Amino acid sequence: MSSLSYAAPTSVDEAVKLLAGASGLAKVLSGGTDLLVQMRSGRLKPELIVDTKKIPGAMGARRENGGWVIGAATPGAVLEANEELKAEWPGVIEALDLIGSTQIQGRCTLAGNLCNASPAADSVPAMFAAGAICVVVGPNGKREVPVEQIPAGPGRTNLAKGEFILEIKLPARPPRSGDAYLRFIPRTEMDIAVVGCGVSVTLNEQGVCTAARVSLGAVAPTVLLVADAANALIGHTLDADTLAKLDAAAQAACKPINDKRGTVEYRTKVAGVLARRTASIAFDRAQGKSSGKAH
Amino acid sequence: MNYIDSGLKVVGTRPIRPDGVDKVTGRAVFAADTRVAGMLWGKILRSPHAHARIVKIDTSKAEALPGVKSVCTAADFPDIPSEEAFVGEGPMNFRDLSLNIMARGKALYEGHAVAAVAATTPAIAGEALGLIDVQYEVLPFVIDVEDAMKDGAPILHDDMFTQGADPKPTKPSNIAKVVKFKKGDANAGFKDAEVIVEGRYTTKPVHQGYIEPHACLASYNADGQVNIHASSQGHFMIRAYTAKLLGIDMASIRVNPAEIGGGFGGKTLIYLEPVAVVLSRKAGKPVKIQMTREEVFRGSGPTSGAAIEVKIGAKKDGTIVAAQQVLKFQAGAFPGSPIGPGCMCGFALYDIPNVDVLGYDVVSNRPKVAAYRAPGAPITSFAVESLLDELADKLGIDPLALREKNAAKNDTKTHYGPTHQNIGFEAVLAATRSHPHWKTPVKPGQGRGLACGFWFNIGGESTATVHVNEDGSVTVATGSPDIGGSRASMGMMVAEVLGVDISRVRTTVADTASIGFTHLTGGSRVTFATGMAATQAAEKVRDDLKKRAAQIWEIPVDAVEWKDGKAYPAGSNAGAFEPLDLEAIALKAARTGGPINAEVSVNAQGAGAGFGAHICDVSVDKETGHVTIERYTAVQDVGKAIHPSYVEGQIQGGAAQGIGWALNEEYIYNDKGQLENPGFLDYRCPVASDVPMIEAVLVEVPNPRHPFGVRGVGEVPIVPPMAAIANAIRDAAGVRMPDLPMSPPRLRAALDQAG
Amino acid sequence: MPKVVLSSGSSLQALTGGQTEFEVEATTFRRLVLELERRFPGLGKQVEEGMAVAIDGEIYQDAYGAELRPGSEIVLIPKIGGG
Amino acid sequence: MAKQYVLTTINGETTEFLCETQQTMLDVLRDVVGLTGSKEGCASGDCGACSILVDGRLVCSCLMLGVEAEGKTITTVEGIAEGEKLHPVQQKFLEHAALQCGFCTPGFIVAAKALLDENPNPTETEARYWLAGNLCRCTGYDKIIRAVMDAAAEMRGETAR
Repeated sequence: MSSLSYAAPTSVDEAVKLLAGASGLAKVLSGGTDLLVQMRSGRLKPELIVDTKKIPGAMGARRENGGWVIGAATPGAVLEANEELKAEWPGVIEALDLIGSTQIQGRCTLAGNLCNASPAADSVPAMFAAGAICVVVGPNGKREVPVEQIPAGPGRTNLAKGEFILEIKLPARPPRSGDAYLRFIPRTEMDIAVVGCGVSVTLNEQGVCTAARVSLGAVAPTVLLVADAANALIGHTLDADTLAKLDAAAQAACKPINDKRGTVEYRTKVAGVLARRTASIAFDRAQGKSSGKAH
Repeated sequence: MNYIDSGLKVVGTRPIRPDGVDKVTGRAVFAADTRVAGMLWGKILRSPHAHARIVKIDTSKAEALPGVKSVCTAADFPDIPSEEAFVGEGPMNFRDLSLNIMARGKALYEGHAVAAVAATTPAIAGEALGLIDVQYEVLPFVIDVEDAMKDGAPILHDDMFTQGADPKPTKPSNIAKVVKFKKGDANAGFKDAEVIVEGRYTTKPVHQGYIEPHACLASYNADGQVNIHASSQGHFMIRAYTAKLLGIDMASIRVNPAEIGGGFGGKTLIYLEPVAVVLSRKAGKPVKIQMTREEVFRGSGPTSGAAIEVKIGAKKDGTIVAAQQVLKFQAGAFPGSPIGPGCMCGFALYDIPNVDVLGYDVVSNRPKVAAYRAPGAPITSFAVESLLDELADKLGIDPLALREKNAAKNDTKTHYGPTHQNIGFEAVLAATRSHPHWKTPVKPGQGRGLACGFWFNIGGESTATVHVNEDGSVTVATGSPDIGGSRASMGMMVAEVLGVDISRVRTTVADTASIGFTHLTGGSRVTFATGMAATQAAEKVRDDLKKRAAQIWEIPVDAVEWKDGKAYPAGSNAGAFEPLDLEAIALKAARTGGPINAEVSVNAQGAGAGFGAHICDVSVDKETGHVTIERYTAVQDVGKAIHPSYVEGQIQGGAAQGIGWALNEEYIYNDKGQLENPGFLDYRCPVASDVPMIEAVLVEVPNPRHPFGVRGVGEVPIVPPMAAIANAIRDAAGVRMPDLPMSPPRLRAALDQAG
Repeated sequence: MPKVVLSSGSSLQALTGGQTEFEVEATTFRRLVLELERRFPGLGKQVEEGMAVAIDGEIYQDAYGAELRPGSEIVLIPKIGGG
Repeated sequence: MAKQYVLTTINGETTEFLCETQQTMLDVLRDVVGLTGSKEGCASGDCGACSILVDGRLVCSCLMLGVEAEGKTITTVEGIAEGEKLHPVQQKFLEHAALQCGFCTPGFIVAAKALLDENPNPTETEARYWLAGNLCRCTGYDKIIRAVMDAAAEMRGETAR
């Protein structure tokens, strides 16, 4: 019987020592909403589980020089209730809030969603678009990594042995900025995204886009940051021509597979549709117009 | 005695069900909730291959694992000759049932049970499964029904020859049976038709989706007595099938009915009980087996996937003169798809002079098909009701008018033989036409669809007892598992007959040793058949109460009258004595002859057929193909609603299952014939935010063959939804979707094609 | 004489040499089944174990005692289960 | 394999148990502590029949390890009523016949209580999206939503809308 042990360290160092020192497979547990499913189905047989929820800094969200620092073990339901954070980063919080159900929201975390490294993760395209930064701790201390460098492929990350994410930082927002996340699912809840799209933009007074990041989920082995799609927005207002170019750029970036959730052709087309719809919500929000809550 | 239209006091009201508090407080005991001392945990090893010969099974390493107490394979089960006996649900072939519960020589589908272990903890049992070495010779497989019919398709059963084929076949085939139904002359009818419409429709296998996985706890005692605690739609069925498969006397098997967490037909047969009994016998300890959700999807029967061609000919005024159907139903690993009802139900709603229906029952490498709510009817009606929508469109007639013009009435002869009696289809259509939903114009951007449905509803054997307790309260017991509130309706019928308040009547479900045989809960039969037994038992008790009063008052029994729960002296003795209620009579029970109770068994005949019509408004997101159900109304003839809330609940639940079947439910296989979505994440049942309120409209055309006018209600509501939604999509987006499910990728592709 | 109609077509026709309608002298369902077995060996057994019967339009799943009037029309149909 | 000692509070009672690391909170509740009200419908967080409250927050007990219960306050369906006095949600589920087989009911009762604790006046849509994690196959959700809205109205002191 493979034995499985559990530890709930109360300091970063203790956690790192446990993870780095583990002989067999060691996994971090914050929400556990992916980890426990994979353990139950036998896909993952860890020998050590390190619960990060008791590590100072892993829980809660605080402001820091204009941006936000979010503890990696903070459940979605806690962030969803943070009106200030939600007002500033509606896209990121809506993306996290779309994961699973209310029950899942009671546990799931941004870092868990990111490190599970599913190409269809909901919060990850929104974090890519937001330009989030991950505070990674490990045997050689603390380092800050742009979120898009974390996923390496389906189920794989670029974190080294003994490393885990302690916090996720959302940068300060220049005025007239807005972000949004939409996904397509066959039902209205409880599904994994067939396609996901995160858009974050900053506009000038005339409503012309001066900065943009566009990200797509479930259309490639990892979540994609689509430069061409961003370039289609920069320097433009959201007129019909820009929308058409955005749609085309999004479709061109898609390298999806046929699987139980969607076909190549369908995912590609819907990627274009979602890019347009997400961008228009982001533009509205950047101009202070409240835009429909994504369900 | 007949109570139709006789000023009812209890029947028709909405009391709280007797088992309700336990269910909202978590105290109700379902199959997996029981533990006994010394209990072992059983787990089943299932074939990873869709089709494979089992060359050798080596269980030695598993048996050696500390904590493993017993292991079993097909060798531990009697090899039953191909004997077909009808016990319980449908013509169940006991050889097939035994082979389905434990594969012998050949694994016929991915998930097919090949061995089982019992150990002291679930973890040890799980590990032991990994130590069982099964040598397979993987064979080519076939899943799709039409592929399975082709020459050269991999043959599942070398000894199976098509039954009912002309001339008698010489080669084994995957086609188990051919069924034909004829009325009049279809060819002549089509020549007479002024308009002909045709269509090919396909449906995918879908699962009943009950939230409670199958579970049981069995113990085989030293003296050969067997105790089973399990949830099912029929504990008498469990006893009969387990006795048959293991060669044990039914008297030696006692099955205690746990609360059942949903069945919808999927728990009208057994998967685990014989395995648990064998493991218990070999280990000398009770064994509990509990399927995981993945096992439920890989190892238990869905309803058939199907391919249907249908043709309808009509006059310009909408009168249908000819109808033809060819149905191919997937039966899974063993024969037994619902091809019979599938052939019968499609045109049963209409008065058509010339009908020709041909049906095929076809095996393929998928789990053995099990019943699913009006088995076969939703599939055939999806095709017929979709094509009728095309016909109405072609003729420029309103779809409801087309149904009204051709609706079956009393004395309409069906194409499968019987003549409709006491049916309420016209009343349903009238109620539909006058309903606000039908009368309000469709909102801009939305589409509206109409479809109708039929189901026979069955009667059959039931037993009920009524006991008057010493304090005058009443205990009712029946042999019918209560899935949707039938304990409430049983108690209400008894309370009505005895004239007492429902709060003084408690109903329970008795185990197989405590009540007479009762056929399983299915076919929408319980309120009809078991209700009939309970009503007759209450009448016997009422007569006994009058006899006791007569004795107390020393007057002839026919001089006693029963009214509003009391005995009254009547005729010349009127007013001579104070009336006696149950409590007063029960007090004297010992002196007047002993306990007051009655047990009645019936084989209920005259089950009234049920008809329904559903109206559905949808909106379609044309860029993603996503369908939103905006409004849903289900009109149905329910005969007499004993407890209206639970009748409405059956209609709402059946409609929601139909919505899931229409939009997103399907099995997805990989290229090795293995299921890729064996879980509630990717097998997409509707969630609360997917559906609006579902308005259930109860039309009451009493069934005279039941004391309260009851007809079955549980199965009709799942028949209309798929076509109602398909017709609404055509109205909203202009595309006809002939293949289920009408999921977003399929709808978007159809919209792109339509340009 | 009550008239028997085979509606589930071909699978039973094999036993009746292709006949789908014929008359049988019987006053109860029990007597009818015995008569069918006598005249078409195998048919009675098949009806007994796996068929339901519609007598003048009403479906009887398994009633020996059901009476048959001289003008009765009896239709043999597959037994109907439920879900 | 060494079991871990856990001290927690379940339905207001101080409770201690031993469990193996891989046992989920659902396994512990049902097989160790003996509270079988929470049900296993899928063990993958997709059906909600195992819903419980942990420190007042709604979670699936099948997606939480038993060892994580240390020092927490757990509420299961068995703890929703106060003695024999049913919670309004429980009472309304009975009055509205918002259950048929009753297997999903424990999960819905806990989830609905959590909803009304957080949002005393939910719209139908808010209630449906909050409860989307609780699968029901019998009722089609209609009467469940009506029962939840009616309970909300009663708890706000209004008669049913």
